[in-house]
Amino acid sequence: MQKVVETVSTVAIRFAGDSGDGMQVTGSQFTDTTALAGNDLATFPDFPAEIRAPAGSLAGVSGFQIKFSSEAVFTPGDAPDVLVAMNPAALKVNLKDLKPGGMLIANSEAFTKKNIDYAGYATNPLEDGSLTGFKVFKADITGMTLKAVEELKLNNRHAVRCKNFFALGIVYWLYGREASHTVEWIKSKFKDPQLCEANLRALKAGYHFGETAELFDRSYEVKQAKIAPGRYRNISGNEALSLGFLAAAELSGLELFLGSYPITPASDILHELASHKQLGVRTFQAEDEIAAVCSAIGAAYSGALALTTTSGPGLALKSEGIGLALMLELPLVIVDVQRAGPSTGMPTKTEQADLLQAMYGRNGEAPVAVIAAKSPGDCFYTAIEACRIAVTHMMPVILLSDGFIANSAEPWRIPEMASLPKIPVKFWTEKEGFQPYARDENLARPWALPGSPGLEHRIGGIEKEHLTGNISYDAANHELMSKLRYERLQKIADALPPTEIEGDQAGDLLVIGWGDTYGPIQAGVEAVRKSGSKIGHVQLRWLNPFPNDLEAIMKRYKRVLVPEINLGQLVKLLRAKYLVDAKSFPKIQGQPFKESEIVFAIKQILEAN
Amino acid sequence: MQKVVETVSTVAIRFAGDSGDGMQVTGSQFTDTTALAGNDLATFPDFPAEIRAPAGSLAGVSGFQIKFSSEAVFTPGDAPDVLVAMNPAALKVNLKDLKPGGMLIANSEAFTKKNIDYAGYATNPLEDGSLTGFKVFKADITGMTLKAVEELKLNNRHAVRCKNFFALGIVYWLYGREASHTVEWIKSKFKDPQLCEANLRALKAGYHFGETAELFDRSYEVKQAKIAPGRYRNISGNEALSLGFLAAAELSGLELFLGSYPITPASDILHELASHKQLGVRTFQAEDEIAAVCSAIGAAYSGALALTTTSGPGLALKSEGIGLALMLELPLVIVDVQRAGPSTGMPTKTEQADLLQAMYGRNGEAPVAVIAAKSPGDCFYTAIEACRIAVTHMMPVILLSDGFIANSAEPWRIPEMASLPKIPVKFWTEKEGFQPYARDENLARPWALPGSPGLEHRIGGIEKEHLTGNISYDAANHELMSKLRYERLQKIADALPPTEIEGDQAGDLLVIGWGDTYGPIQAGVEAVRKSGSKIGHVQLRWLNPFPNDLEAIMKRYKRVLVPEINLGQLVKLLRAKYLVDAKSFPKIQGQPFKESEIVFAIKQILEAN
Amino acid sequence: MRALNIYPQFQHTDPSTQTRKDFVTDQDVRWCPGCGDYSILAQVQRVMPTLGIPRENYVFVSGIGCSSRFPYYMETFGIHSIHGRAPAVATGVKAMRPDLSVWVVTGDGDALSIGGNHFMHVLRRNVDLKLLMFNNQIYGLTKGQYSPTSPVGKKAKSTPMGSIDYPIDPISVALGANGTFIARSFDVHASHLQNILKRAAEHKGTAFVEIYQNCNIFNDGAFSLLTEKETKSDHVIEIEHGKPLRFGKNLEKGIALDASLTPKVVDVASYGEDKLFVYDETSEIAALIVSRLHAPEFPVPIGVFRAVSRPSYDALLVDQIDRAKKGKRETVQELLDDGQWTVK
Amino acid sequence: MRALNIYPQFQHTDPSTQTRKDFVTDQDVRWCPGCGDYSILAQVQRVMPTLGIPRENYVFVSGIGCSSRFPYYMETFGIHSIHGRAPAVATGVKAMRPDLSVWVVTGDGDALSIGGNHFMHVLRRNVDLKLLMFNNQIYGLTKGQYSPTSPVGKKAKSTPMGSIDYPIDPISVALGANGTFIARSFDVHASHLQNILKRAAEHKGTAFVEIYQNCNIFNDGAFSLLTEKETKSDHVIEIEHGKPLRFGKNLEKGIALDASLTPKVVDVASYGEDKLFVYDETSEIAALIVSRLHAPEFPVPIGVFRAVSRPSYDALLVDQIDRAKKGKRETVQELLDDGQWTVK
Ligand SMILES: Cc1ncc(C[n+]2csc(CCOP(=O)(O)OP(=O)(O)O)c2C)c(N)n1
Ligand SMILES: Cc1ncc(C[n+]2csc(CCOP(=O)(O)OP(=O)(O)O)c2C)c(N)n1
Ligand code: SF4
Ligand code: SF4
Ligand SMILES: [Mg+2]
Ligand SMILES: [Mg+2]
Repeated sequence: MQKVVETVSTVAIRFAGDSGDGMQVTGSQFTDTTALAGNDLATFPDFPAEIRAPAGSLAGVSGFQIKFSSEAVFTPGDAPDVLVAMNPAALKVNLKDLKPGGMLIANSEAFTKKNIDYAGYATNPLEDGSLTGFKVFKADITGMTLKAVEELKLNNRHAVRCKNFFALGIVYWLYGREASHTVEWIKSKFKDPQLCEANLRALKAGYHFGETAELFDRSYEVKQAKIAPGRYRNISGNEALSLGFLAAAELSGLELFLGSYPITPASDILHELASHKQLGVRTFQAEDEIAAVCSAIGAAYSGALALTTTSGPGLALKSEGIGLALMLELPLVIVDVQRAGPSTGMPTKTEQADLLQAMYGRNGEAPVAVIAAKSPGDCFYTAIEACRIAVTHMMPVILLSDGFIANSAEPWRIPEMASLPKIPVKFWTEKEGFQPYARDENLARPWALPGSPGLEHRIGGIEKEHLTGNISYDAANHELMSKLRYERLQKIADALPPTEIEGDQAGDLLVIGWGDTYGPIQAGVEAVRKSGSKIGHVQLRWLNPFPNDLEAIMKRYKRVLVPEINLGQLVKLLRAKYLVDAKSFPKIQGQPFKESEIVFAIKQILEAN
Repeated sequence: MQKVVETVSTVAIRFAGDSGDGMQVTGSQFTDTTALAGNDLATFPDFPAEIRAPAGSLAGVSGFQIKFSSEAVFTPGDAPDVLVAMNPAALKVNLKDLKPGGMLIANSEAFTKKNIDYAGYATNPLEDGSLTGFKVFKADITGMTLKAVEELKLNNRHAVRCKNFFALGIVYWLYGREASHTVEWIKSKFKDPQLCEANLRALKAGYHFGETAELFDRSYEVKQAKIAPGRYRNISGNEALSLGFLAAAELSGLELFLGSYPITPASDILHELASHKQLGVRTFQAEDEIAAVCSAIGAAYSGALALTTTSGPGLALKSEGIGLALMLELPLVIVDVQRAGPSTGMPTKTEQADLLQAMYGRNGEAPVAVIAAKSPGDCFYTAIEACRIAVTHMMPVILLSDGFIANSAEPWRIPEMASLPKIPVKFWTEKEGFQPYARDENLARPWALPGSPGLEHRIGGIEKEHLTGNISYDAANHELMSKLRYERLQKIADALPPTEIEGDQAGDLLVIGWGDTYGPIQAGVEAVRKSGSKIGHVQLRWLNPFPNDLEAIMKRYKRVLVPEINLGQLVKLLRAKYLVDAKSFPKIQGQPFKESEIVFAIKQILEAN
Repeated sequence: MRALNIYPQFQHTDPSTQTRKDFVTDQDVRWCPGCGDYSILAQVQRVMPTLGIPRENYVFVSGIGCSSRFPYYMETFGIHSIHGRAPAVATGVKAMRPDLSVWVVTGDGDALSIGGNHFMHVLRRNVDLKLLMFNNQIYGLTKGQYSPTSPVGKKAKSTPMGSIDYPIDPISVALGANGTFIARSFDVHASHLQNILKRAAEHKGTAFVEIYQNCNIFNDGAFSLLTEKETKSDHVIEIEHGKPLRFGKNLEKGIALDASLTPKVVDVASYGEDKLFVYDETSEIAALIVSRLHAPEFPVPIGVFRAVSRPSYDALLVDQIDRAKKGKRETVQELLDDGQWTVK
Repeated sequence: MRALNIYPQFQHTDPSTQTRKDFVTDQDVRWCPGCGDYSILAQVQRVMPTLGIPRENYVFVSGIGCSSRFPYYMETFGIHSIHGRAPAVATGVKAMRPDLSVWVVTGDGDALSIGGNHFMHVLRRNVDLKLLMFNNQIYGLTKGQYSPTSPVGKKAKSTPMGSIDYPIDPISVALGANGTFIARSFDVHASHLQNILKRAAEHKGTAFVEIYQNCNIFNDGAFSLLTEKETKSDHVIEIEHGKPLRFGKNLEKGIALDASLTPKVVDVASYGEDKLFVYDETSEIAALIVSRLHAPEFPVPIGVFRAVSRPSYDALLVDQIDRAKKGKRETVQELLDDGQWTVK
């Protein structure tokens, strides 16, 4: 049978299975291959909370969604067009999201009585007619995988484990993808030649099955997107942060120090940086978050490009330490990869509800710089920017990322190190004129390293006298220093480039976002602009200080909308500072926004007179 | 010589000396006696940061100011009418505050070359004509004290130490005070009969000196104030908090538990409560603030009226624990006796800059109730209110006091325990219908104590399912629970009495304050109202939630002014929530407002356009 | 004085009617299949009904980690608190309610990394609670970083070149903090673990039990030398009060001290049983010496290292309150009235 | 690879020219008159110039407390950090800059109450820094609450009926954490303290020195038995490597172990000098035994309890970096390029 090839512009696929089923690998292999094929894309991995939940349980379902297109892609997609469900639990958890009429590829063998019960189905959904709204393709993926690797005489556990590549093979065929990247990957990944061969056979068998079986009458083609020429790679937010810090170290000439305590979803930055000791990176897995931030303070004092990485509960523990860093006026970057809170919350789910903690979570008037990354690739530049500000302004900078950005990957244009601006750092070396709390044009005090003869001095968390840094309880001095600590932030704002507005530069509505809402807002704004409304979109990188031009920009629009994955935090800051009637559009479900939600919110505010 | 007695309505006196000179005792004795004499009064003790700074140093100067009057007194006074300076350093530090033409009583013997140098004077200020603007009374207080106690043959150190009572004696005479209260106090305080006698003699000698020496040509009379009849006592903020918690325990029938770690200026609450084990109070000096709050959480779970007390840096450390308490929905009162920050800051100085930390210093959307005391005596009622809300709403409540309220004392009408409303507490006991996260009309969950058969259940910091409290990662449930945690606060607001407005009920200006700004704002508002402006004053007890009627109240005035001992925190909350152009009047000097500063701010805002 | 007594009184469950099943919750156990935590849970659920304590009087408090999910699986009262702080939470429970049987469940990271300070302080205060530390020498929940008990050289996610942190020995730390009951057992050694749990339960004061636990996902086989049939008898020694230290398949080997008090492994037959080191669980020195025996040079001791009696914190607290109540009898009103004067 | 070297190079001060005065700052010393801290400061300022280290290469890091004001009085680099965290700050300093001589100054509350965890971890990691703990058995700066080293029954501001917390013995805790250098001295015993400070300075790794210090305001006389002329020789014993344990005015008394390894005080003449316990600072068991000698039953040991060598954390860290640099030589650009494809 000669099958039809249909051309489509955009497809969203979700791979879903047991956490042991290798869905994350499947997803990222499909991502890499799709990127190589020249599509634009965005991804969303969704892990279970458990390390290994019981096989077949709802709690153990692991998902990976990718949207790819010949057009620009802003989000991983609201409702997937295709759902690959490796077992009943995966179907149960994910079916509600599948687009009406969408394609469901189900691993029929996994729909055993036991698994069906376990997933909470009364009857087999593949048989009971409940899936009539979808294009259902039942394939005995497990069985066919076992057959494909039969000759290799693997034990059953190992053989069954190859089934994700069988599924990937099917999807590769469906979308006309080249398998070669994955073939290379399998070869490099599986040291055991038997396992390697088995996975290769499963992949091939899956592809072949798609091609030959009567199940599918057509395959699809997604044409190359118009992508700026250059060198690309896939990058996740945590990778990009790690690389950004390595780059900042190189650009500044400083040695990198990371003091950290593991916590989901920030740990990967520690893992990544720990593996680059060849670049002189010193990573210190501290006994807790307090020691982590304090060790970084000690390192900063000693001349390091000092970092500490954590998530919300860890940021709470670092509060006192960050206050100290602020008083010591030392450069320090604190990364908070936010997760759903409060308290332990939902560690594997995303949220952006630590903004106010970052702003105010310290005793006293304790302003620090706050900056947020808006996408995985943007993490790289945000990391460099945070480091630049920290060392040129001698100040702690809190960098906010989140679980979604951290774990999802996007194709990213690789920058050339040689073309990135250097980060100028100058240590104070002169005995003459040295005062520990004298200030330069940025109101930054001198960075004078231990080991510098004649520059011996003491700093501490007690209020200090202007210029000398000696302990001072003087009333006027305290007011002066308190205000200086705010003015120091203003110096950052004064040096920022004009704020970038996407969409319309004036008009009906300005949508202001920060962090991971970038993609959905962009998509939503573009969608509604098509119907004629004049809408601008500002994704704020700087949250403290705000850019100087923000007030004027807001005034150019009739309304301001602030979608956030929290119950309204940035919106509070904007309203308080500018007395602008910015409206909050909150969502707090441990999930990023969908394009449709943003569209809804925009329409709602535009319609409300 | 028959001396004149002049009647005056209001006097402010500052006693200043070395920290070893006993100025705090002198001040509080004068306070007690003045209260007994029926004046209204307010006090301000100002300690040095050091435990024992070197004698004669500027850093070691300790001061105590009292304002007393036949009229209502709101503040300890801006510029004292009388300064008692026990040495040159005390003069140096305090002279700048003395009212022009004010009275200076200087212990002339202490003006030795050494002390004068040490205080940084080039020449003896008592001799060099630099004090011409003041009424200077030089008295050899030390010498006369030594003479008065000569017969007792004390060693010199002990003898010299009596000189504060000599000084007190002078001032007693000057203001026609009865010495009998102090006589009784000395008798009960000094167990050693020699020392007791010496201090009594010094007191008497000082009084006698005033009466007979030619130095003073007149004494003063301050008539009784119109004070509501009743039983009174002096009370400091920390005492009042301690007593308030004891009262709340009695009113609720709950056992009191305090988990705390010492920190200035909160430690006294721990000391006070530790000394009342006879009332069943359990105090636990924990290894750190984190253990302190966590032990209180454990105690709350077990049925205690649970407290934890600290100051700003400690509140920072408790951030994560408070987040847990919030998720567990357990009653817990967290007291923050604020001090000047950030970081270690100025531990002995006051500030109210932890409001935003109290509001937002936790990861995730983590709202807790926040309440503030406005005066020493008000601490008692605020403590009871905090406990009432904590147990009836099953929620952590942060109670804000500060160093000024904590340490200053005021005459306070003693309440009758029998007439205070009980705090109703009902533990859940029924197996039937028990669900750990079911909610009552306040949206409070049941308080089910360990030891209750059939009520076994588990709670934790992970997001929990509505009603059952089981772990849940469900998206809609997280949104529901996040919003419920906010609605729970609204329930508090719904039950609040109408907000009290002092001064005009509508008009030109509403001054909104919180915490220790109460007195100065009251004084300032009254002063300006006399000139005809219509000014209202609201001192907010509830900061989270705000009272429901606040918005309507603000609308009744043309302008809103918010004086705070910080760089503008409440003002941010008001502007963000109500979009009202409230103006901040910040002061951040480690000192409370002066009446004149408030007057200045009010006039400024009234005159602006 | 205190007018109200609002605390409910209950008719307690008859402990003798309780069975293992009464301690099982309806929640799915979410550990990885094969995790050592399952066996520990089973032993605890077996021992609890035998202790003569009504189910409702148990409180299980945990921190954060795989091990700290434990309370969800125990049909008792429970708090799953925050990382490292369970001892502090449990101290509050016990200080308020000495009538309860309070158990802390924690991991090597939870107890000794972030929670090390609370661990030390609860032991020195001797709060009457039972502290079970599941030591898998790894951070399980955060997916495999080395922990404070991981050996030097351990390659884990955060130590690709191997750990350079000298490990903490939990028993040594507990002895340094002057803990009154200190013991060690294994996840898979069911009967031994049950015995140790019973002894811990009987102890008045902080009972610390280190339980070696296999994390088959991130640190599989960390204790295989001690658990595998072929090797275990040569690498594990059961210490018992009043008995000489012997081990080996036929107890043919023993531990003796040389002149400089250094322990050495000896052949019992040739060395003489009477010259072996005889264990005394009330002797701090004995505990200190034995605590320093580490594999592979020495067999790893399991059993009760130390059991001595010292008043517990909660008992002393109650005692102070009782004494205070007998002493001065001020009411809140009297305290309020202190220093009063009357304005008419 | 790394193109820039922006770190300044200096001509260092010749250490042989340094005197005590070079280590004195212009700040007024703000301890109470009579405080034991003065003597400690004086000894430190005497020892520093003798160590062959240029002044600018010293960093003093402290927490919060009276003791923690120390750095302000040392004309070296210094950080007065936050309560309890000095070891963590100092670890960061040393990890970055192994060339510096890093000293931590802390109090009994700072190090063992809020900071107990960092204390334990810095010792077990053996970071090369010197940790001086001024133990006055009280919270000085916060005006007199009992501390973790205060004895049971101590009446202080927060314990009007006496403390019920069994105290922590810092030396025992340090041994439990496997510290490599552990010693004790006194504020007023100038020559002894100087010697101990020198030994600490020479040690590679964490050198912990407990210094008994009199707080004459809130805990006056806590150590008077050990410092008063009449009593000290009967209540203090100086331990020295290789020497038998002897004390008393004429060294007439000694310490020996009985059969159960329990130490006892003996009369040297009648018992026999050769049967005394001979101290070995490299023996963990010896340190453990001697660390448990407490007054008044036993004389209180001062001197070096333990001095053994183990690679320091910072040395191991540098070693890993050096090895990594010799191994794979990726640049940042190469890392960025990983997995690249080209769009034309
Ligand atoms: C404040 C805070 N920091 C970090 C974490 C992340 N975290 C959770 S469990 C854990 C360590 C778990 O190790 P362990 O205590 O040994 O327990 P196991 O999972 O091995 O049983 C960490 C670092 C957290 N939840 N909270
Ligand atoms: C986070 C925090 N908690 C509490 C305090 C208050 N505090 C300052 S020093 C101190 C204890 C001091 O005792 P110690 O360490 O023994 O030092 P000493 O003053 O006796 O030398 C305390 C509780 C603080 N500064 N910071
Ligand atoms: S990760 Fe390890 S410790 Fe955690 S549940 Fe799985 S096997 Fe057990
Ligand atoms: S309070 Fe005690 S420790 Fe602190 S300076 Fe005074 S005497 Fe020294
Ligand atoms: Mg573990
Ligand atoms: Mg101390």
